Amino acid sequence: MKKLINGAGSVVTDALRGIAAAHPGLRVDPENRIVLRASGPRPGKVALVSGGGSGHEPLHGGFVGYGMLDAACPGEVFTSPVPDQVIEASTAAHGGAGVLHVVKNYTGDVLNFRMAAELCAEEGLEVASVLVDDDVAVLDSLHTAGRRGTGATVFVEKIAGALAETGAPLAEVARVAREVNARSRSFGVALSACTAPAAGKPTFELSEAEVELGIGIHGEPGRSRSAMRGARELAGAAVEAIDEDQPVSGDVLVMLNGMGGTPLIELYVAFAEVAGHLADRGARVVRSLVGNYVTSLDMQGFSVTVCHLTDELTRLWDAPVETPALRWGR
Amino acid sequence: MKKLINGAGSVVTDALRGIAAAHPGLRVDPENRIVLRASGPRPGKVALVSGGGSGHEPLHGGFVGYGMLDAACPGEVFTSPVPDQVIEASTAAHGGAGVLHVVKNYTGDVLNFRMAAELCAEEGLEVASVLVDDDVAVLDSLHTAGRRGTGATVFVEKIAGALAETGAPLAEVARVAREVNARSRSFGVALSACTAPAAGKPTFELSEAEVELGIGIHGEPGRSRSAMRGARELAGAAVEAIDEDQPVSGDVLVMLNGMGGTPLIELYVAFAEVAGHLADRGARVVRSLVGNYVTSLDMQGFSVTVCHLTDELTRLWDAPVETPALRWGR
Amino acid sequence: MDADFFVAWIEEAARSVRDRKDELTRLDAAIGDADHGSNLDRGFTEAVKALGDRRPGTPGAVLALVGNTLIRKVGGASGPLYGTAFREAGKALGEAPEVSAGDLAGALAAGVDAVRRLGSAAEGDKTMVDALAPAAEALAEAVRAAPESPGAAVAEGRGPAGALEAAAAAALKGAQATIPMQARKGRASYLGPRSVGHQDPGAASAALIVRALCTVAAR
Amino acid sequence: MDADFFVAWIEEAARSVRDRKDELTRLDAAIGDADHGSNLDRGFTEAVKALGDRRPGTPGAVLALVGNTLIRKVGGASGPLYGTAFREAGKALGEAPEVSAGDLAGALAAGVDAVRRLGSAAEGDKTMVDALAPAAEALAEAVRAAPESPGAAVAEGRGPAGALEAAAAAALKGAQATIPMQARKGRASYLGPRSVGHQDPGAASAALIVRALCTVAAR
Ligand SMILES: Nc1ncnc2c1ncn2[C@@H]1O[C@H](COP(=O)(O)OP(=O)(O)O)[C@@H](O)[C@H]1O
Ligand SMILES: Nc1ncnc2c1ncn2[C@@H]1O[C@H](COP(=O)(O)OP(=O)(O)O)[C@@H](O)[C@H]1O
Ligand SMILES: [Mg+2]
Ligand SMILES: [Mg+2]
Ligand SMILES: [Mg+2]
Ligand SMILES: [Mg+2]
Repeated sequence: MKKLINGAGSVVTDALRGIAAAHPGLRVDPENRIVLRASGPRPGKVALVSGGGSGHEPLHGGFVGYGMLDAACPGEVFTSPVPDQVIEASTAAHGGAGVLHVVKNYTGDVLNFRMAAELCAEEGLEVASVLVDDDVAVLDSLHTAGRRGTGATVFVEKIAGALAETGAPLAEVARVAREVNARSRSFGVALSACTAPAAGKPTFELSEAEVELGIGIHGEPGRSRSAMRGARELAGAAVEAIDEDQPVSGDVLVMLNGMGGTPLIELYVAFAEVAGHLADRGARVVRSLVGNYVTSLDMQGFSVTVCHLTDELTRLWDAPVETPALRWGR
Repeated sequence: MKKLINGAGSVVTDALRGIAAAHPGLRVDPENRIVLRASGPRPGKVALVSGGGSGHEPLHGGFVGYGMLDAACPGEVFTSPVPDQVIEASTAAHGGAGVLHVVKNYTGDVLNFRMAAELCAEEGLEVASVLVDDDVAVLDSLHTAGRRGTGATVFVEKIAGALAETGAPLAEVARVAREVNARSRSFGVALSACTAPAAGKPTFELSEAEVELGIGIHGEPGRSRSAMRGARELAGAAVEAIDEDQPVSGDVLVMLNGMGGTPLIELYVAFAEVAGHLADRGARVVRSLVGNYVTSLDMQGFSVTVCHLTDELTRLWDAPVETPALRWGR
Repeated sequence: MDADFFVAWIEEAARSVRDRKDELTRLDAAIGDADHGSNLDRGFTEAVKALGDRRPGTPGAVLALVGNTLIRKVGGASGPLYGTAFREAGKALGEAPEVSAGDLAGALAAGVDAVRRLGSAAEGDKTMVDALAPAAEALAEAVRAAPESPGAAVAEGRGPAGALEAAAAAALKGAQATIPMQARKGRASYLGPRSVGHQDPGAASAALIVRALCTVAAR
Repeated sequence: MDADFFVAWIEEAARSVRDRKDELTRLDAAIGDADHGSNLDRGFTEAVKALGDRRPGTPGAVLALVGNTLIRKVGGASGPLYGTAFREAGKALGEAPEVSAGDLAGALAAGVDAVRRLGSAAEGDKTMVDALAPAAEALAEAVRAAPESPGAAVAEGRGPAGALEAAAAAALKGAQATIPMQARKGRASYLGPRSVGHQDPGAASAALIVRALCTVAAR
């Protein structure tokens, strides 16, 4: 697997230089590995800070900007950031109204953000955390680390970001973030594994006749392997898994997310099928995203995230946003 | 190579259903295979119509909307649309002020659009055409079909679309479209070939140690094969080829385009290098796009497009646009 | 040769293109974009359908319908080129209900000329012209050598079937002669010297189509 | 054992992790995300550098610096877990310039407890705890069996080096015992039953780190 990089060791820093060069609306600190709004913190506004391993671009740096995140801290590829980054980002983004950490539920992210939050608190910074854990492929039981956070992260960051922009207090922003997470479910399917630059070869092997169902976003194998099928059947498997966990109904926001190596034409094919399966179950797709939003390096495949909307959530979803990866209304 | 499709025969129609489901701002006619603005033609506005083979998504359907195209007609995968589609699209998009066909310079596109234009003219529709031919990998001589149209198509459609939105007459819109093309140059590099659904296997074979330099967007091999190198060197090869053809200088708009199978983190790495090479040559990147805009199915690789800006072009680039793939200012 | 003969030709061409679809696509993958087989298969399938639906009554009308269908259904470079060739060939046949080998030779020449004009391609450019032009010449030559006397000529192998055999052989030879050429037209021209060593897919399909004519005449 | 001994331990651990980096990554690729080797290599390399720069004077200060460095440089799950383990172990050693095998046993136990608390992991969950806990117990046991009389104990193979050998063996056994387990913590837990049949990468690295302690003591 060839990679368009200068070397496995510098990929995160090199990409940060590219992000800095491409987006004048961002202030990138490659040294400390944080991405901030160029406009600086807005006094009185709750600051949203997120982060996680790299390799999921545009998550999270691509969601920094008006109406969404105030700062992102990218770790090494697939490795959660260290507490220093989170503290640095929180301090730099803080506008005097507290900081919301949006944390995807992985042991590493949880521990590093927790440590950072404790140290922030010691410094007198008010921090709340919301845990994103939307992946129905993982059984949510005492026998696991709990569900993974995947696609719903985009919804949480967008919707909570919109509320923060209105000047809402930290508790309110955290409340809506948790509500989005509670109303969202995801499921992913891989047609091929991804290759981490440092590993140099795919994390698992899949034949031409197989797919992995219930994959995460770190190249880990899924819950089960199954025969390769058409887009309609694979989309059906994803919708069914989501529906079994949280029956789909009413107005929904849907993301058909590419894992990084699947071309847009195929994502549209899959989205048509997802929309069809949802309609069959009586849900109405009223808002949607189709594209690469929470990727897993060069993995081929897709994930589906369904969020059950309320009037408030729809309104906040529609509010203006201006980030590299999501932009409307300004 | 697995594909997330229902079958090679239905991929274009299936994708069009997905586009229709995802974008309420578009009106998709899957029967006639045309994509229009849902708002309908605007009286007195020049209509921009483009099209070409499918497999390059978001090109062209993803660029239909306010400030850019009025209609797109996608052909089969890598196959130019038929004249009927172009006529249908032109007629439906026509707002009484004439139609501009934006045509990428490929024999098939040229012939089919020409036939359509002739038939439109017979029906009394005023049509002008602009040919996009920005790819410096192809020698522009009598011994070729001329240069291919690639990345500059996005710039032409955006900038001419912005001018059309102001109510400018057809001749003016065509003039600025030709100017953008004349000021733009592209060069592409493939790390892997793509696989057309109907062909079922890659159009060429590349070992882990090789890259193709000067590739087009249809899976055709490039001008030459060379040893795999780092992002810095590959970006350097692209910038050098462009610079040799049209020396880079002044304020430039740059697109670092992914070919469909390369993850965003790598595109940012490459963009940092392109920006560096351009700076070394005294050019200043004042506007940019990094992402998948003119793809070649699942090909891994990138292309660089450089446009030498004028004040007028910068102003038109910055003007509001609201399409699935490009959106700002509204 | 009447309308039925021409319908039979197109049906045979469609069969042959379908049989060789993957090979045509493979040739196109090497120096183009891997769609020539599906393009022509789609086009000829639609043409056969259109002929079945509309059953035109003259050779000229058959070819006109085929040409229009190819233009309306194929796309790419080959759609307009083949489509125009059939349309112009049909025009050359006028409205006669029966045509001679000489008429056919004239029609083929008209078709080739149309491709040359539309594609600005000359022989040696590594395109379908390299198969079509020699086929048209061979046919004209054979017809000149054995003027219309069906019985005798056919017996000597120089009637329509014999003449068409010569045309088919010339087309095949022309198609194979594209292998060492460097392309100057179409997508393959982007490859420059790297286009050398591969047969042009359009020339290969042209040879199939001319061969189909001969197969039907020999029945 | 003084500060130099502990610095030597970390240097040896860093060497060992670097040597086995690819293997650790391979284990993590099977049931995780293929970064454990690079994570620990980065962390221990930085720890060695920090020790070289700051040269802390007591065993406790050495371990505290190592722990802080791991937390500041590794990320992922293993950064905070190993980092906290070293910090807590360092705290347990206090400010003494020299520590006994008994002190070390207490420190290791404190480190393991910290991992258990932070990760809410118990033995059998298929984590580093499955290597660390038996190592801590074996060390405590060996120290209890041969109370502090350096000369004699070392001769019998039950002094620091002997006790540490027992700990290293227990860690390795514990790591290997994770193979048949189904993971209940960390990334591997997402795989459910599919996590069975693979060694936990964190348990494997824990065994390396304990082994390094023994290697240095045996010098
Ligand atoms: N300018 C031209 N003149 C004549 N024939 C051409 C020309 N350009 C292309 N062709 C023919 O068309 C063939 C390719 O057809 P096809 O693959 O269906 O279209 P496309 O190149 O658009 O994918 C070529 O092999 C060649 O024979
Ligand atoms: N909750 C936990 N308690 C104890 N150890 C854990 C826990 N979660 C993970 N680990 C350990 O961490 C190791 C993985 O470390 P590493 O790969 O560096 O981090 P990540 O899983 O974030 O990629 C696992 O093999 C396991 O031993
Ligand atoms: Mg990790
Ligand atoms: Mg084509
Ligand atoms: Mg072709
Ligand atoms: Mg890991």
